[in-house]
Amino acid sequence: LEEPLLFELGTRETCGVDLPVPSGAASARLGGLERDGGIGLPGLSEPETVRHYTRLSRQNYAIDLGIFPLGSCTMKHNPRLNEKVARLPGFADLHPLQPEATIQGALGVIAELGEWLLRLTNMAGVAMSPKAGAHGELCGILCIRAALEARGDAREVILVPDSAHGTNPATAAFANYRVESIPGTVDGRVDVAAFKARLGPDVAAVMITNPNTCGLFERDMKEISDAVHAAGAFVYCDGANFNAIVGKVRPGDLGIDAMHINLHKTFSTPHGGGGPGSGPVVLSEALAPFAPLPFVVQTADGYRLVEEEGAADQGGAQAFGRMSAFHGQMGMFTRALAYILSHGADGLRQVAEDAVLAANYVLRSLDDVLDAPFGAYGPCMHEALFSDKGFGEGLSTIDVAKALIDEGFHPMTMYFPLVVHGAMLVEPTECESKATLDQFIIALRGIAERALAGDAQLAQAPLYAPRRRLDETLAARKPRLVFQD
Amino acid sequence: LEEPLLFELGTRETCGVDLPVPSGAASARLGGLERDGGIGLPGLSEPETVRHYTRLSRQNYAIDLGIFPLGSCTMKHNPRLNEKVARLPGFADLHPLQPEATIQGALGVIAELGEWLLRLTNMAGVAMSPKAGAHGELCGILCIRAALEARGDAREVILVPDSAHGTNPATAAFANYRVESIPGTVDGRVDVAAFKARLGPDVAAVMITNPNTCGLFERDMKEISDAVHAAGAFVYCDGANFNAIVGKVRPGDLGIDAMHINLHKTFSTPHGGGGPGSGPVVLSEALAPFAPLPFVVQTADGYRLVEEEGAADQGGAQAFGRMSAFHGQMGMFTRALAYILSHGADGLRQVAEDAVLAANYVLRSLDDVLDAPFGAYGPCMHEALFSDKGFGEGLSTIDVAKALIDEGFHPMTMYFPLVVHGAMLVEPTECESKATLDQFIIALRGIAERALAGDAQLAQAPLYAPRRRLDETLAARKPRLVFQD
Amino acid sequence: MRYLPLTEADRAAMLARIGAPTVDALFVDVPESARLSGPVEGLPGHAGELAVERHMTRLATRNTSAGSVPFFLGAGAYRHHIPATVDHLIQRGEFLTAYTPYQPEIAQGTLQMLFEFQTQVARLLGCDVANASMYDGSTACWEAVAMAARITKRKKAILASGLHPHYVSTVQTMARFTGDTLVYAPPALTAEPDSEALIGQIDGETSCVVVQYPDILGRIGDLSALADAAHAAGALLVAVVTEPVALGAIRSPGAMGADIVVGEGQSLGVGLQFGGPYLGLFATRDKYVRQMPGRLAGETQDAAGRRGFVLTLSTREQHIRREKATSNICTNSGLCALAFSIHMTLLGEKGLRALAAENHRLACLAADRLAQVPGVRVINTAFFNEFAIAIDGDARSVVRALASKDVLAGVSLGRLYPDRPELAAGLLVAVTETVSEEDIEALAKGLEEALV
Amino acid sequence: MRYLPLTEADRAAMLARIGAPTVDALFVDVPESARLSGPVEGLPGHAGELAVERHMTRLATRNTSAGSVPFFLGAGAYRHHIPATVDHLIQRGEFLTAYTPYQPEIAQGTLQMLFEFQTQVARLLGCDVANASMYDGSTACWEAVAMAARITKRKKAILASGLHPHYVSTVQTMARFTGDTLVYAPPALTAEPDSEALIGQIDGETSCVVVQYPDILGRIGDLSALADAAHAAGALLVAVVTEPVALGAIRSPGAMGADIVVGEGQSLGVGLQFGGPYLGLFATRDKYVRQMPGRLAGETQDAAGRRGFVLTLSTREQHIRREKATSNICTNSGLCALAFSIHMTLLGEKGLRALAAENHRLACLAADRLAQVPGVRVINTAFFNEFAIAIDGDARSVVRALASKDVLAGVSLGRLYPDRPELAAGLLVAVTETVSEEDIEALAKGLEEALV
Repeated sequence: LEEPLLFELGTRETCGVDLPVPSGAASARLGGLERDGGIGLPGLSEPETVRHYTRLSRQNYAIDLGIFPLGSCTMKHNPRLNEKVARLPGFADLHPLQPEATIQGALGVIAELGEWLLRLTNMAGVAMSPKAGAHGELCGILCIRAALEARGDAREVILVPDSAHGTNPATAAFANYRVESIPGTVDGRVDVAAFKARLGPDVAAVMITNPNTCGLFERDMKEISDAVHAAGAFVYCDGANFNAIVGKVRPGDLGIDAMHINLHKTFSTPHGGGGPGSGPVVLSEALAPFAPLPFVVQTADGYRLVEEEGAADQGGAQAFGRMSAFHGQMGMFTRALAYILSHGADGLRQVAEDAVLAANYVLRSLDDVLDAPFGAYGPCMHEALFSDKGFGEGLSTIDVAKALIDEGFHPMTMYFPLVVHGAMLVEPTECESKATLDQFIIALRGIAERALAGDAQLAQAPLYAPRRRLDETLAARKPRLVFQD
Repeated sequence: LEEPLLFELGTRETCGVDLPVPSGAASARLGGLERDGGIGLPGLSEPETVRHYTRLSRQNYAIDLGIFPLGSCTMKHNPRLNEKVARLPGFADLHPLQPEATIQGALGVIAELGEWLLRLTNMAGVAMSPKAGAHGELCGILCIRAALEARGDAREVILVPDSAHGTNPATAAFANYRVESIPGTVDGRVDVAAFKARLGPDVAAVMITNPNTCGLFERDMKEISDAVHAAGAFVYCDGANFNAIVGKVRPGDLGIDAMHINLHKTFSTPHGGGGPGSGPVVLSEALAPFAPLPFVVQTADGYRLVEEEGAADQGGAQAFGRMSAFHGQMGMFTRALAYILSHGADGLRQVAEDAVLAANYVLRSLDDVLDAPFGAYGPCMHEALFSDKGFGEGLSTIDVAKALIDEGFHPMTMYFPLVVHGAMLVEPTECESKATLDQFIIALRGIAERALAGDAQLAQAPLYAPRRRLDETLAARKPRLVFQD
Repeated sequence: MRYLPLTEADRAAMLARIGAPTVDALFVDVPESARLSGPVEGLPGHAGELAVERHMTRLATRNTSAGSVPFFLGAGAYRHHIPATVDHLIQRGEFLTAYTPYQPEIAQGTLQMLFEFQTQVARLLGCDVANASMYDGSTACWEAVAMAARITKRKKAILASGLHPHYVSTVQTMARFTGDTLVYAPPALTAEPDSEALIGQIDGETSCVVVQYPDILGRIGDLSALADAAHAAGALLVAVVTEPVALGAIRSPGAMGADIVVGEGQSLGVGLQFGGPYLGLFATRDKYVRQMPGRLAGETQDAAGRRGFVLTLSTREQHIRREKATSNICTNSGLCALAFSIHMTLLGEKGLRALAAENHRLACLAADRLAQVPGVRVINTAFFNEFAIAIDGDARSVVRALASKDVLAGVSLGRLYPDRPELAAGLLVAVTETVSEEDIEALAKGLEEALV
Repeated sequence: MRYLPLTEADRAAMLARIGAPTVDALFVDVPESARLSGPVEGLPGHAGELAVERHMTRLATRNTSAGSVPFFLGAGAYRHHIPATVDHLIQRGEFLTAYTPYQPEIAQGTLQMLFEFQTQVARLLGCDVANASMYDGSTACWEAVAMAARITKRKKAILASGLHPHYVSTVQTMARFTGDTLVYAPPALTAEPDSEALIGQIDGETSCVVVQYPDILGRIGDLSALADAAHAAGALLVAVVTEPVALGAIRSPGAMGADIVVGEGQSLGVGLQFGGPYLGLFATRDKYVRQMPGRLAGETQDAAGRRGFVLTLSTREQHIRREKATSNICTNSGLCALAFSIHMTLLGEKGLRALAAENHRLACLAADRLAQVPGVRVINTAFFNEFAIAIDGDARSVVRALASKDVLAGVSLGRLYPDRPELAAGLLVAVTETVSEEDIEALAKGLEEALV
């Protein structure tokens, strides 16, 4: 059954809540700005509401239904324990501006999670307030800018490898830096020589993703870091792929100055159809003093929340300002902390090992039928990269992806990283059983063989999904972004 | 995707919980009965468990997905507020044998719900402990037996109309009564004359469902009750259909002596795929003293739970015993009370009115294409009864039912009541919007027309469900009730 | 009214189609005198969520929840940690708001789950088959006695003294009306169950012997001799398990020869719930399956040859057999069965064994600690996670005194056997994995103070 | 490790297929010196659910939850009653555990919901279009200023004194690095907003005027004149709504001429959450849609001609445009948007208006009651559900004093403007439908005692 739009179902007279009927006689003090006319917001009774959204939900694929092997997105199991603790009234029903004496446990969560992030990364400071990965990137870059300004050093350029996430250059540009792209090497890594050659007094930072977006560990990270530091610049690491190394490698040991951590990737907070995320940033000694407001400090009297700029006594003297109105994604902190405590140091290490094991298993189970651009250069980390090389006439990565839908699986990431033509990036994560991996491998193998054989039927996929292929061009050419009665 | 059985997925080594590893060295005090050998219980990791049951769930139809018009089952909206309050630790995490001082609120819930049931039925007493409708029937019949025994009056027969639920005669038989069936009249009611004629000193009680299983109100209820009482017997009313009259008619005003109330029907506690239910029984003055243990009384010091037989000071002197180990379905009480408080006396009355309105709307929208055996005799109550009269060769009620599945709806009740050949009993409840009713009517009308026209394709339905028709004969002939490795 | 979708305009349009002037006209069959002209008097009107939630929360806070204090109650209801996943999954609308799977084509989720549940229960209890659940352990016990009577065509049941007194009372209720004879005496405060006495009572009239394992005092005895004796006399052995977690540590009743094993499944997945809804487990031998009460899910095939599940053997049930049914039961405890099955799936054999071992470890710890309290004597030599102690004084008062100090010390035998003064010193102490060592210390200290 | 399905046997089989001797061999690209040989030291090992839940619960109980006391905090985060249905539905795995809908064929649930959300937000704010949400109100505000700069190609933004100081601070952070100039001064404790002063500041360099409605002191002013003045100078009017429930009672910013309306959507569906995750609302005119940041769901057709929804206009976004994107934003607040949309659907227009009326009624009641407290002066003549009072004394200390008596009295201006002693007497009092008349009395009494 097709589910109509809310605006086709509801009426302005229907209401799914019981509220006192407004008495028109009340002498309102609204400054004469009473709203008149209709707002155009239909209501549904409670049973209709439950049904509308339950039915809608069933048109979604989700990690609860099957493997979600989106490379670089790290779709892992979302434990319900975390949902439960996040809903404890003592966390969920707290106002961000309550007096400190009434929020000691909440500040404790922030402090405890921050401590774990520092230990796991071997860094000196952490900014907890960024609200997502890209926000964390911005936070890191702003710390770098603040640190450079503090020493009176105006630099204008940020170097980014061509395999980077789009957020990296976008962030650098938003922070008013000029972005220069550095090409990679044949084995899928950054070109150390090219980087070194470009370093100079105008370079503020380099932004590197490690493990990188080709699913490979940047072997020469330390060498690059040393060179960057020697040139007076800073190293920003995109931590999107931290899941591959958590508990195995500490970024601080590689000379990183700033790295955001997507709590919704490595630490299992749910993706929720696109957010909310959470992107705390760990910082080196050099950058830590510039971390944004607010932050939590521990004193003899308990936790304090430092909110004021220039609060020198609390270490906030050099804070570069505020990233957002309040203290960050508390709801994600409680979930991430519960996840971290559940795994412990040993379990987190096992997470990384199993994630890497699963990716290599996929890589080596399919590299005979699918081109693996960097497969010859050794193991991958948490994701296996393939390409559409050798596919029959007119077939490309998208056709494989859509055919996977018909097999009951969510497709892998398509056409990313950009450095590989027709890229297919498979990230199984540590949460899939061998049986599931084997099913997925068999399905993908079958589709790959059809693609190589030029089976034109693939271009029709998906046939068994709630929708056939959707016309994205039409959507963009004549945007219909809201419902018109 | 087909979902394998748990026993095909799991292994004995896998575990979805983290528990201390048992130290074999512990000096067990198990009386030498340590379990050895395998139990045969496979485990799944937590992500696999979530997926197994999430996928399984999606093979079910449910009230959250659409109309569930099972006549006499009263499938109504299950508010999530009720689920929330039932899970408050102050209710859900209480042991039934805690000291009274620590459970005053819980006893208060039982007392408050009981008070509502008494007021809504105008009865004198209520037994809260029965665990489902049929259990409540048994409780009522046992009260009747106890009352008769108390006056030294051994009677052996219970009269039951032929349209009754199977639980009625089964209950009477379980309580060691002889069951005599009384045929109905042409307009779908009990035959008052036949009843009166059969009354005599051997008749302990009559069991009548009102509104009855044909969806009709027993007009002559009061007359029957008076005659039964005059003959020294009692009137048991099956309250399965109380939803049709709640807030409109009080059974106590009709001379009823005992009636169970299915909290999972009238008061919206979820059916959960077949239970748990809850079946409190309201009782007349004559039967109230015989209500089973335990029960709650209010004293100056708060609520007391009377658990002891012969506790004369607390009114338990004549209690007939215990129906089950503890105090009843507390989890259902909290839900039902939240539902009742949400509706209030005015809302409950509206419930009955809307339920009856919806059923008559269905009846009058379809009685031109479907035979309505009692349609000519006036309005129905909460459910509309049709039959398969006039269907083409080889087609019957089941084919209409299965065809509804292909239209995206749950079928109505089939072949019940038994007094109507090929019965189809549609109970829409008060929870469906007019738009949903109209969709359902259009679908059923279309199928009815095909059935009348003898469309043999109907016998193939369902085609678009998770399964085609299942072979029930095979299942019963060679029962496979557990998985064999 | 947030749960009612019809608008006034809808109602008018519907009445027009029906051809009725008012909704009240649809109630024409109700005699005028019995038709209320307005809402039932003296009752409040409808209320918003906020108000209802406040009211219910106020009532909830007047209770002492088990998790908020040191807690040692058992006696047929045990507090175990339930993984959050269980509650999440049972709340999915497709499980929660489905009905009995009468239309199997669109109820495979419930049916497959019940088939899996039946298998888990049968294996746990050591039987061939299990049903899709009963109301609770006590009513399952009642049904087992009735079933034994049907099979043996005899009317005398012997109830072991170690059977939960509320179960005894429930069976007595049934017997009072069906005419079965029950042989029963309350237990004595001894370390050993009374198997030998029971064996002596078995005769040619006996339909069954009903024995609890572990029993009400937490005692564990080998059932094999009892089973042999019963079988020799043509009677059945009915075993009752009120703590299924125990079967992760000790032998199953089925393996020791029980013919029917019933149980209370609340320990896994369901929680304390102030006594209900609970989960009746019911398992037996293959040969008795057609005498078994309750719903059954069975495997079969669909028209396309695919495996599928249906409710089966309903020829035993009331909706077909009416007064000749095996039981009047019409409801199972479906959602509780789902919770049990999910919890059991998460545990698996490995987890169940570890859970049982942890319960036993803590119970041993507690028994040893309490044995050091002056005035306390531990009765049991063998136990799983619950044992009885005898104290110098009235245990019922001591429980109340400790409750006022926020320690829920256990279940006094005075509460369970109010008319048996010789048991007044007895206290049942249950110790599960949710009990911490600090809790044990708090109980010991509390008893020390109370027994001075 | 309950979240990890691989068994040791699985791992061995997988290594064999890979042809690696050990898992560690897969980390060969990590320099030996950086590879840890075991778990990170000094950190605890894995823990069961029970232990984790106990730890988290212990932390939670060290907080005073808003619902447990009389509660009057607002200042950009409002406590409203959220129907239980909302939380149930957002926890469905299909919503909770889905990713960004990059594969629209199997993500129509999320996409249709976002399309509905966009429509609801646009209509509520009085705009043509809205996006699929931003991080929160403050970052949406930052993005609005940046967007105005892109549209007008000017670099000076005028921030009204009534803009939430944390929003100001967030915009200042952005400006510090992008080089935008900001004109801003904190508010005075007066009844009227400073629209006229703002109009005087607009010039040919001005990209936008940013005004909050209702403002930080709860004041409500007509935005029409401001819009006209901005437009006359070629500048945009950006309106900020931190309490969307207000728009059930007062006119929308869009209707008064605002070009971009941003807001904090937390009031509906999301809850207090100690400040996050929240929900940034972002709406504008059709003509600016290609300059709008953030994700957008749009209607289209599938290959079979059926209506469907996709993410669209992604040519604005970073994954296509990289350094030329309209924003670096890559995440929306999808689940919060869902919660908002469900709550709004339950309310509908009728419920939203009733909710707003109830808020205003209680706020008027509170203002009148507090006005009777000696030493209290109510600042506002017009307000919705929040108003400012000035007290004889330091409001920050009074708030702390009342908190110690379990009354959470509001947000002191001393907390929001620590370096502005002239505002130290100010206290913001928010009154929603969750406040009872007893709560208002408790606040009044508390202030009476504190101000003696």
